Amino acid sequence: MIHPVLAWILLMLLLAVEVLAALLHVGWLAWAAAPVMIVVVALMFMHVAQESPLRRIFAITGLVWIAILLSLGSADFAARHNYPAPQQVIGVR
Amino acid sequence: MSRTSTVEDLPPSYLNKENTLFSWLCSTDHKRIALLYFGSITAFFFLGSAGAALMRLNLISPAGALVSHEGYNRLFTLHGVVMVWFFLVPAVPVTLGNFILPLMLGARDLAFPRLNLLSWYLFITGGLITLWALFWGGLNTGWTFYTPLSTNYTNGHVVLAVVGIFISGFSSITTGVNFIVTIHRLRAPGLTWYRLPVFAWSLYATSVIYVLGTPVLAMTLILLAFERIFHVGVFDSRIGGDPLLFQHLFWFYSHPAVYIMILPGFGVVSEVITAFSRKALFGYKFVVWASMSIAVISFLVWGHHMFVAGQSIYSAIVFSLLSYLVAVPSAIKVFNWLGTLHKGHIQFEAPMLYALGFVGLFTIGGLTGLFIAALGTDVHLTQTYFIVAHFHYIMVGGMVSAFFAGLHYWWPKITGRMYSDAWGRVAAAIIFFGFNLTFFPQFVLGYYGMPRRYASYPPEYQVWNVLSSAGAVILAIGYLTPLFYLSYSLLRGTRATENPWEATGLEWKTSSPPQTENFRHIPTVVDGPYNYPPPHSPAAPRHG
Amino acid sequence: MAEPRGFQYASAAHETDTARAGMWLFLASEMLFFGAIVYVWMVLRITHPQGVVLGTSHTNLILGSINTALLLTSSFTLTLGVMRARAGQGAAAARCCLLTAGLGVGFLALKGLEWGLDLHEGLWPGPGFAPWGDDVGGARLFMCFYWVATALHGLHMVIGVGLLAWAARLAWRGPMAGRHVTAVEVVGLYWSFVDTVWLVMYPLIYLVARP
Amino acid sequence: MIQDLLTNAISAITGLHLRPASSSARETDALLFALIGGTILVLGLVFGLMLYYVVRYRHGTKASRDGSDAKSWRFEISWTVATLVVFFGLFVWGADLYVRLFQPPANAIRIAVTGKQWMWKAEHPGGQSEINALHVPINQPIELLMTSEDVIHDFSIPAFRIKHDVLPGRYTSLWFTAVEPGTYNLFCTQFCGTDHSQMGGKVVVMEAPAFQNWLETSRTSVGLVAEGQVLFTRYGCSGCHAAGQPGMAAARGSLSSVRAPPLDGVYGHPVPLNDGTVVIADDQYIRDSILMPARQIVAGYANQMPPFAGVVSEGDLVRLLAYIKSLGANR
Repeated sequence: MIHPVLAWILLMLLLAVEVLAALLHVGWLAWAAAPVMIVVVALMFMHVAQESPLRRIFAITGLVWIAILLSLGSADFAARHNYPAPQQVIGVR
Repeated sequence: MSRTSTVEDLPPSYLNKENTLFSWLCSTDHKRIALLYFGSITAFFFLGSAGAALMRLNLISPAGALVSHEGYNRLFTLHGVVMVWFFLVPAVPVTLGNFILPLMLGARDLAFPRLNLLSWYLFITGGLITLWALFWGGLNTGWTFYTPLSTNYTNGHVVLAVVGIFISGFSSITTGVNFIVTIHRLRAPGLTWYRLPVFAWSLYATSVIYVLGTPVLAMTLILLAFERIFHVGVFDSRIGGDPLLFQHLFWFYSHPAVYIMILPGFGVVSEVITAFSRKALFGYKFVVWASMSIAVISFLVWGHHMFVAGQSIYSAIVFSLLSYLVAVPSAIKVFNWLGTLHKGHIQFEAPMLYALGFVGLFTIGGLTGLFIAALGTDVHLTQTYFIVAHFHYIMVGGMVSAFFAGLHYWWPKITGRMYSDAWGRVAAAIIFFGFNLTFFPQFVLGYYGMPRRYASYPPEYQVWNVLSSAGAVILAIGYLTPLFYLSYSLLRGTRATENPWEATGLEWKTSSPPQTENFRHIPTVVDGPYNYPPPHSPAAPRHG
Repeated sequence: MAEPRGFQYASAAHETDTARAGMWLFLASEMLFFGAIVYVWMVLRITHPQGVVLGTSHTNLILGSINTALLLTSSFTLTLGVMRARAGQGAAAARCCLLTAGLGVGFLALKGLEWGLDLHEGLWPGPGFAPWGDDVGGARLFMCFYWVATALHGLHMVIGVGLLAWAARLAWRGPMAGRHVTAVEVVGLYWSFVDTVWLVMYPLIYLVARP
Repeated sequence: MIQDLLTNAISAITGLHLRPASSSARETDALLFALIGGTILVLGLVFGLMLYYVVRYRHGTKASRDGSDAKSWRFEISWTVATLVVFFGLFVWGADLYVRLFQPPANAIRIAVTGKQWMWKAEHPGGQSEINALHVPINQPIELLMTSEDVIHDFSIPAFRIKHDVLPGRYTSLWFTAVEPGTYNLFCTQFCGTDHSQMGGKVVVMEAPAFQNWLETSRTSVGLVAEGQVLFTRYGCSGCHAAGQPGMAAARGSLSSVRAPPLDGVYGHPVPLNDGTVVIADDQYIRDSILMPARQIVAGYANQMPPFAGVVSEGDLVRLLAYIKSLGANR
């Protein structure tokens, strides 16, 4: 097991990468760094690798269900075109 | 054994261990918590039924015989909110499940007994808050809370009701976590997965939906309350938000919630049919995996509530296809129950009659589901009484029948007393008849286009409405009957033996009612469920 | 072997294991809770791409990034606490818990400051909304998302700080056997989870759509 | 009353009021009847087997139970596959219909429909507008472009077997070709608040010449009446006074729950007052009743209506009068 200090240093580096990516408009890098950070936290701080299979299944199930929600749920909005109708607009200058 | 013996004469059990109010309200014993739940959901059931009765009374006349439009809107909102969130969703798991599951597993309690007690307090707190909102000022949004009606155009206490539902949602989550962990961690020695009774499997499947669906509802309700309080939010079409987003989020929970309501029913009926056919469940593994696949696929079909709501037609097509997929496991179950009856030794005690009624009514409910899963016909039938009839066949004809089947089946175990089987059979028959008379006409009304949630209607719909209302009277009598003979049984019923039905399952291997620790010694399981031996001699009565 | 507290368990190890399993399952539930708000963001990104860009451009990247660093550090200190607890060093574990809680309070304080600046800048989506550009409506929707997401994450942090205080008290007082370790471990799981939630929110709020 | 009930019964049981009246309705019905047929078959099978088994294998009968624990997976696979195949067929059939319901033909006439609590407004391409009614020619594709001014509504015509939600902030559409002349119910089928069940009207399908005639005649006077009806809802009159639905008003009139006199067929007719006199409901009477309702109370009602003097402008009063006048023919 890697010492948590190394994990912390790695996370700080990744955070720097993320911020730089956003400032330099490298969108995909900001996208890519976040999952890596989450994996690092999960492995190093939450000890997912050492957990019993049961608890890993619980965690993975949560992710799978989020995938269902995001994919099936956003498919509608991606595949639909709304024809906006005029209506009263509130509070905009 | 005398019929008039009092609690003090009984052998020690969870019922007579300590009998102060405090000892009940602070008990972490799953059996006592189950009884707390029994009391609360019975109250909610009769409250919701009273709302339904008033609605049916109002609809006798086309102009509305009883209440104003606003009054009617409040009635059906009350009926829907109370029945869905405070009766159907918790009903079987928190009562029968809470009581029976640890017994079935050969466990002394659930994994987290204090969490279990907390879940009851959350439930009852949420319930009371919502009731307050429903009665104090009233609520007229329907149980679905569609935006923007609920956020900007109603003057009911939406936020308060939402808070109540949110809190009781926590109760669902904690119950689900408790059940799943218990089934994983607290099975008796030798009780492998494929030796688990189907009821335990179905509670597992239900809990999956509790745990993974309810949080999405919670977030949806928060977003709804935000928009209602601050008059701006993500569903607000005036700034480009989309009311359909609310519907997506809402049905992501609320469609699987339908399976929360029916899955435990599948489990109960599998237990009862095997016990009274004296035969192993036909296709046990198929029934088990049908339950589990329903738990998963039920999360993939929510869009079928929105076929005419303005979602993309591509999504609608995908959701229609997936909806047909979820119907397959349900069909498998019906066939397997029939297979179980085949070459059994069938007896007709009250639980069996309720279970057979369940199979019939659920089949009708399921088949009419095909009408509205088909896109072309859904366009005509959705939002009409056809929908109302369809889901009542599943929820009331199916689920409530299953609840009664389980209640009668495990009543001797829970209370230690027998009830009048003859009265049980009479009530089952009345309920079956009354139910069909109430809801079958609504299929016809739906086909003729009568919209749901109408306080008044064109006169050509009157005949079928009157028929339906007449059925409701019979149904009400059917539901009140058990209240009487079961109460009588509580006070004066004959003592139940350890296993009055000679059924398999660990819950029958301890005293009736069980002691606080459930078992004197944790049993070891050596064979699969429903291992019924051939009856001793063809005509011998099994008990009495 | 230590006796379990609940009579339904065979051993203390059985009980600890079960508690961890329960926490993981609860976290799966929490994932879906925050998954729903991520879904809202995704829909806004699809339906109002310019509005989301406009909204993101007004968020406070500096404070957000400092907060992310604070939170990552707090997860790290709590991991040290769990190691101490497992090694039987109750007082050290309690100190780690308190340090973590302190970092959490720091996060919340900065978040409060950020909210104050946001309000001052007119980022509340109601009347008086300040940002101006393409698709102001979309920017207001994004800000609805922003306030709900950060408030709910903040609420989880507040609960987490409370749990840390509880775990620290147990660790401080008790002989480090049985449930005290469990408490620190289970709270540690929760805290790191809230941390990962922020790791999702942070890019969604501050980075991905930054012009 | 009894006679009414009987007439209604015959109509209700036979479903005469709901013969398919559009081109797509017949297709929808075909699928529906196929589904009903299949349902009856399966129900017959399930109930039949259940009854047969419980009788034949009831406890104590001598029927053979040999081989009851035979392998089951063959059965399982075969009925799973069979249901899958049938379901897939139904899906394709239903989806085909649905997709065509979303593709209006190019020559469709476009009518704009606006829903608001609790009324429908339709505007024809020639500028004719109507409230809670929709006149359309026969055998001509019609496309409705619909939007809502407040909450979600749903425009539903059961005789055409179609409906679609009407949303605020965007347009949705619905199309049909009516094939049977007649008058059909129009409903709002998405719950929209207090008077949801009153938010309906009639769809009138006319032969082409009659429709042309209707277009000509309704170009003029409809404006004031339509605006009056909007005001009738906006000022809250519709909350208590039934209007515009003669059947409903008649049904309401016989009941004690009515809070205010219905206004259908009032204009130009005698009105009994609770002081025993009878007046003719002319312009002056209607005007006075709006501005100072307490002065003349209709027999059998208590005065609960607030005075509208100073609330309703003169221009609005003219429009309200025009609308109430138009109801005079509804007796």
